[in-house]
Amino acid sequence: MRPVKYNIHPKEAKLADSLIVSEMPDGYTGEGFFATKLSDVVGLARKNSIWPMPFATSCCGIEFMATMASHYDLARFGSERVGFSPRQCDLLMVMGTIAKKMGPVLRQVYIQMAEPRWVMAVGACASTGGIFDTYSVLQGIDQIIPVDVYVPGCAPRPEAILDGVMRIQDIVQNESIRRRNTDHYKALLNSYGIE
Amino acid sequence: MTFLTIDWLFIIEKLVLIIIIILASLGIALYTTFAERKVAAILQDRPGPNRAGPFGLLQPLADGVKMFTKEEIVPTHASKWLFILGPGLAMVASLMTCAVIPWGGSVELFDRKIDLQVADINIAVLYIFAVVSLGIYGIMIGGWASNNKFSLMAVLRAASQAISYELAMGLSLIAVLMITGTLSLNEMVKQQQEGLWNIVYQPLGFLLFFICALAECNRTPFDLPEAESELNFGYHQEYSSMKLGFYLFAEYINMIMSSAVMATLYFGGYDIPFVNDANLYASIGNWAALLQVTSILIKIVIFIFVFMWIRWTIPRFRYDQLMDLGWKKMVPLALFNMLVTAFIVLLKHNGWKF
Amino acid sequence: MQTLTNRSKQVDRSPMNFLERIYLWNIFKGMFITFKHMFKKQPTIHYPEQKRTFSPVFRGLHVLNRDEEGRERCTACGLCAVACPAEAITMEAAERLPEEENLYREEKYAAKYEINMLRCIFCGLCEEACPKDAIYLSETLAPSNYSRKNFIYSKQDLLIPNPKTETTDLEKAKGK
Amino acid sequence: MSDILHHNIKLPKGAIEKETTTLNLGPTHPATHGVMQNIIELDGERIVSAEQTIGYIHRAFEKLAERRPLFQITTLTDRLNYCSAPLNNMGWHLTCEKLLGIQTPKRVDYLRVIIMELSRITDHLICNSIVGVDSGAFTGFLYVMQYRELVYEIYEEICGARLTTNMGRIGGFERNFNDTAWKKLDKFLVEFPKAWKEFGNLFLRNRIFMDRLIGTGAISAERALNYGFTGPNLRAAGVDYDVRVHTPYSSYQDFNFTIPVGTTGDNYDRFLVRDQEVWQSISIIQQAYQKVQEFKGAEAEVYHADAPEYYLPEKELVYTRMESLIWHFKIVMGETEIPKGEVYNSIEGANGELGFYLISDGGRTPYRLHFRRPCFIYYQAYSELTKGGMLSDAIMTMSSLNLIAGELDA
Amino acid sequence: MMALNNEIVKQKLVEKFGEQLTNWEEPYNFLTFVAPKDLNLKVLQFLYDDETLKFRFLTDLCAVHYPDRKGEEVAVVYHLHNLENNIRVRFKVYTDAEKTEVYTATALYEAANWMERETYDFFGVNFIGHPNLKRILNVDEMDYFPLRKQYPLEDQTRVDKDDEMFGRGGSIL
Repeated sequence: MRPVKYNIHPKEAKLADSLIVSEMPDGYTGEGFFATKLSDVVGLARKNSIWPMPFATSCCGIEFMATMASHYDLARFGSERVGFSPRQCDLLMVMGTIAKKMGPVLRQVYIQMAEPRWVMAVGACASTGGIFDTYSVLQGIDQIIPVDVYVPGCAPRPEAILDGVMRIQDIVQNESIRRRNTDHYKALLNSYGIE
Repeated sequence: MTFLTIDWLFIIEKLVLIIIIILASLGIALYTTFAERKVAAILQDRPGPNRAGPFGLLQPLADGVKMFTKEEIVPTHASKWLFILGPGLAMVASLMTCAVIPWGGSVELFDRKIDLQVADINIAVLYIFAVVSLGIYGIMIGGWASNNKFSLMAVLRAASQAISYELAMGLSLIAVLMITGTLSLNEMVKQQQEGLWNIVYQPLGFLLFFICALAECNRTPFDLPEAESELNFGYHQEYSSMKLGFYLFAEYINMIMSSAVMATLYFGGYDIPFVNDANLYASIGNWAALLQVTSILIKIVIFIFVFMWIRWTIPRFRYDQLMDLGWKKMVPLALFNMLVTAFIVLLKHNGWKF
Repeated sequence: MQTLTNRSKQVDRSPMNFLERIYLWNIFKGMFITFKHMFKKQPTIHYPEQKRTFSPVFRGLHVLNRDEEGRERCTACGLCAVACPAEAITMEAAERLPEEENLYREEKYAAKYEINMLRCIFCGLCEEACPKDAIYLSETLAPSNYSRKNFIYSKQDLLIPNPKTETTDLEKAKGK
Repeated sequence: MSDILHHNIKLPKGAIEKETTTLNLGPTHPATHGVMQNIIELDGERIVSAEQTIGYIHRAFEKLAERRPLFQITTLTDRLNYCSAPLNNMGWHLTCEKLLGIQTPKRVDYLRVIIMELSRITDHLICNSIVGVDSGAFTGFLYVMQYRELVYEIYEEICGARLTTNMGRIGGFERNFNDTAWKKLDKFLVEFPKAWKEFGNLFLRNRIFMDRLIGTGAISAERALNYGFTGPNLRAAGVDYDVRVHTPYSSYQDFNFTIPVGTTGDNYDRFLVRDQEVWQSISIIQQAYQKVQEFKGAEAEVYHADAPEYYLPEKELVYTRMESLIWHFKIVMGETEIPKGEVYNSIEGANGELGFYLISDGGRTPYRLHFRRPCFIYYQAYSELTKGGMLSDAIMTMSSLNLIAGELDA
Repeated sequence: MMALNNEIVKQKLVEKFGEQLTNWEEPYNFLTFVAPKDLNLKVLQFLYDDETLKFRFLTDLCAVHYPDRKGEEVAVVYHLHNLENNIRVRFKVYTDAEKTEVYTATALYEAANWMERETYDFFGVNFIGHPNLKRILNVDEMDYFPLRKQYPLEDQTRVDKDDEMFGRGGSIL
């Protein structure tokens, strides 16, 4: 018998840790009142219209199907228009093991996406390699592309994937519309060798 | 020509009408996208978008704003101007259709009798056919300019599909034209207001027309140009941002317009069923026009629902089967329908009673 | 090809009859089915407002157990780390000092106990391997996070509330 | 004509003479659900030739298995064919039991049969509904997915996870099925047949769907055997080879079921065979359920074999008794006696004969473990299956073969 | 028709090949033997063609690396199946790790194509006559054969694991 039912110290995600929000310098005051308001409205709109591009390679892709299906229904978040064309999507959901052979493909897909774009690493394999600590598996996709949200689990339950989507929504909502033009963002991409 | 001969009020009136109709079409198209998602969801036992605003009603606005603020990508090897022209053409062509559709009778404002139709031209049906064919150019140009093999294949499919099904569509329509004896949509509606709806005379013709309309709008089971499991969104695969939005919009406006055309041709247009419209005008005046507009809108909504219902139920054809159906089944059936109708019309002209 | 067993049964591949050949009949049938579903009850779970109750053996976030007196049960034997297929558990053992008897149950204890939740595959083998009633999985879902470093759960994040001093928290953890 | 073009326009060399288009399907193409690349030569819409590249999620299972003790390999098998993870788990356990010489009690066998058939259902259900999705009808997929969710809830009651279950242990199950699990199974057995019938109504006799599948991707029985087809794909070609009948394991001989076979081996046959196999599985589950309920008294509580060297002792005993504690340590550390030898064991996986070739040198881990992965073997036939067909047929063939990337790439 | 069993299969094979086939075993009732590597195709052909044996289904083909057996480090293992009589046979050929040359079975079994490519990919077994012998699962640039025992399993780039803990230079194990 288990002593307790819940772990009451799950680590809450703090926006300050995110790649997108964290390297914004303090006192970035270039935006006036109007721009801030616009930013808010755009953020709100984007938040509710995140079209995912499922880069589903293995097990987690099956759980993504479950997330899409009637029981959990990703559509509630406005995200059911799944696209397989990187141009049209906002969120790259990397689900499943990314082997070293697949790495360049994934990178290419990321580069082809239109800004603003976000990346979610779903599951242990995509995030760190999981149990596949082997010669052929990439130990985390953050080695080749910047990742915004990591979802633990192998495979994560649909609830966990939805949780990840909501974390993405948090980022999207709080991101300034000008951010993608800043030097900080360019520096971030450059650190991954992406122009 | 002097300025004095121009009826300025007429121009203002038409401009206002055009703006209203275009805005309304856009608005309806916006919410058709939402309706599609909701209908799909409800048919599939799930709630659908419900977190953006009350019941998710702000969902299309969110999509719109997002698309406007997304990066515009023109692929490196694409033909730049054609790439931009494609979605624009598709959008314009689909909006042009609404010029000839009679949305209602007429209203009397400021002592003027204003027809709720932008242009009551006497070749409205031909005009629609011409404009619809133009819409295909939007798809073709866009897909070709993308310099992507999937897009190219999609475009080839779209073009051949449009040609084959337009033929059957035209043939099935000729039967209606023979009955009504006019090419003006307004005139057709008037005839249907007085007599029975054309669907009663032309059930087979309507079925053929409906199937062709599905094909013209690239809706399942004829959505080969954008079959996502084969061609991965097909012709608009390389498009991002609002150019993509234009394509998606054009598709939904096409749907609305073909529903409106179907309603006008076969279901009495703005005719309110079981009510004598002339009497209605006499009793409540301008409000009757409003009721008529509501009537055609309801018909459109029903058609759109059926479009969606079909889309989320049945699988799509294969390319050769699609052609097979078009040329070997639809065209002969339409011809048959035309001949039978012609025969009956001929007999009627010669004094036979039915 | 001769049949290998006597249990084979041909599948029904009868040719289409007339109604099936003209497309419409089965399309209407299909449309009727989908139409019926419009009035069916939706099985959707509106996460996050609504949550499913998990089974009592659900494999979520780990917890480290304490005994009735609030002492940590883990003795840093390392069996969980050995059993872990993902090699996500790291620990450092230390000898218990005499004055720490109220903190640790055994003479040896885990000075450092970390689980990398991003490596972890929630297979439950650590729970099974523990001979000291010390590590369990719980029904809490591992939450997602923005940064990889936030997935290292240290001992403090894993330990259950002390039944002596943190009784309210313990009740909460027990789900009452 | 080509000469004129050559003078004016710069085209890649040989582009005109070739007269075919090279189309690159994958690795991220939606129809490859998972990851493989098909380089297809198209003449118009007809496929002239196809070549495949795989290995995009090669994860080195076999190397990994050489470093993991037997019980940890269960977690690897989960990720082989993730649509039917418990089936793989049990296949692995049966292999280990064969090596270690463990006899499982009847009740364990029947419980295993229930779980294995449930996972066969989930696999066939996904495959068939994905055929529907790829043909453009998305809705049927969502209807049956609701019932997969019910199966997952049953798994969750038994092992605590949904997809990658790590269910069962060498010698049996980690715990007995609880009442909730049985209740959920009852519910599933009542509701699922209706839904599956409805799914059949939606697709089976729909002419558009039939036209898409009939005659496409066909393979003869001889070719299928030569290509090493097994499972539903082989049976669709007309060969009634089923490991459950040929080499019964886990007491499959006690059950009464038929083997659905097709005639032409085309996509429609594959679809029908899977459809019928689901009905057979339902019947097997019902029989097994009945048999499980016939156990009375102490027998009704049995959920693992009596093999103290390999099956972990009760937790209570570990805390209190020294002997159990020692066994516990030995098993977890992998220091129990594992016989030397080599064993090949196969089960009827959802996609065909799933074989485990295990060579043990008596050490803690297998010396070599090779998985016979049905997907990997039959996917080679893909170019032959698609040649001469249309692009859309190739998509349907791909999904009706049921390609599971995890199994394909190991 | 007489039921086929391991005895008959063995007898037939011995009749045909005599002393060349060695190490007859039956672990878990699975007939196993070793053939010289030059003979593998002949044995396969015989098993395939013989009217009573009819082993026409190639269940599996893989390799095993035994670094300790000098001169015959890599064993290629064939699993064959006679579906009609439901009997299986396994045979191995041993080859040198430096000069791994084994005849391909692709002419007999289409199924062998990818299995041999996989074996080549993992163990570097050079199948003579194979139509398309190149790496299948790993990247083409890979310059070693990863499943040979001397190569490490782990990816060396990961940073989130403490090697000390998991038997890689540490104290446990």
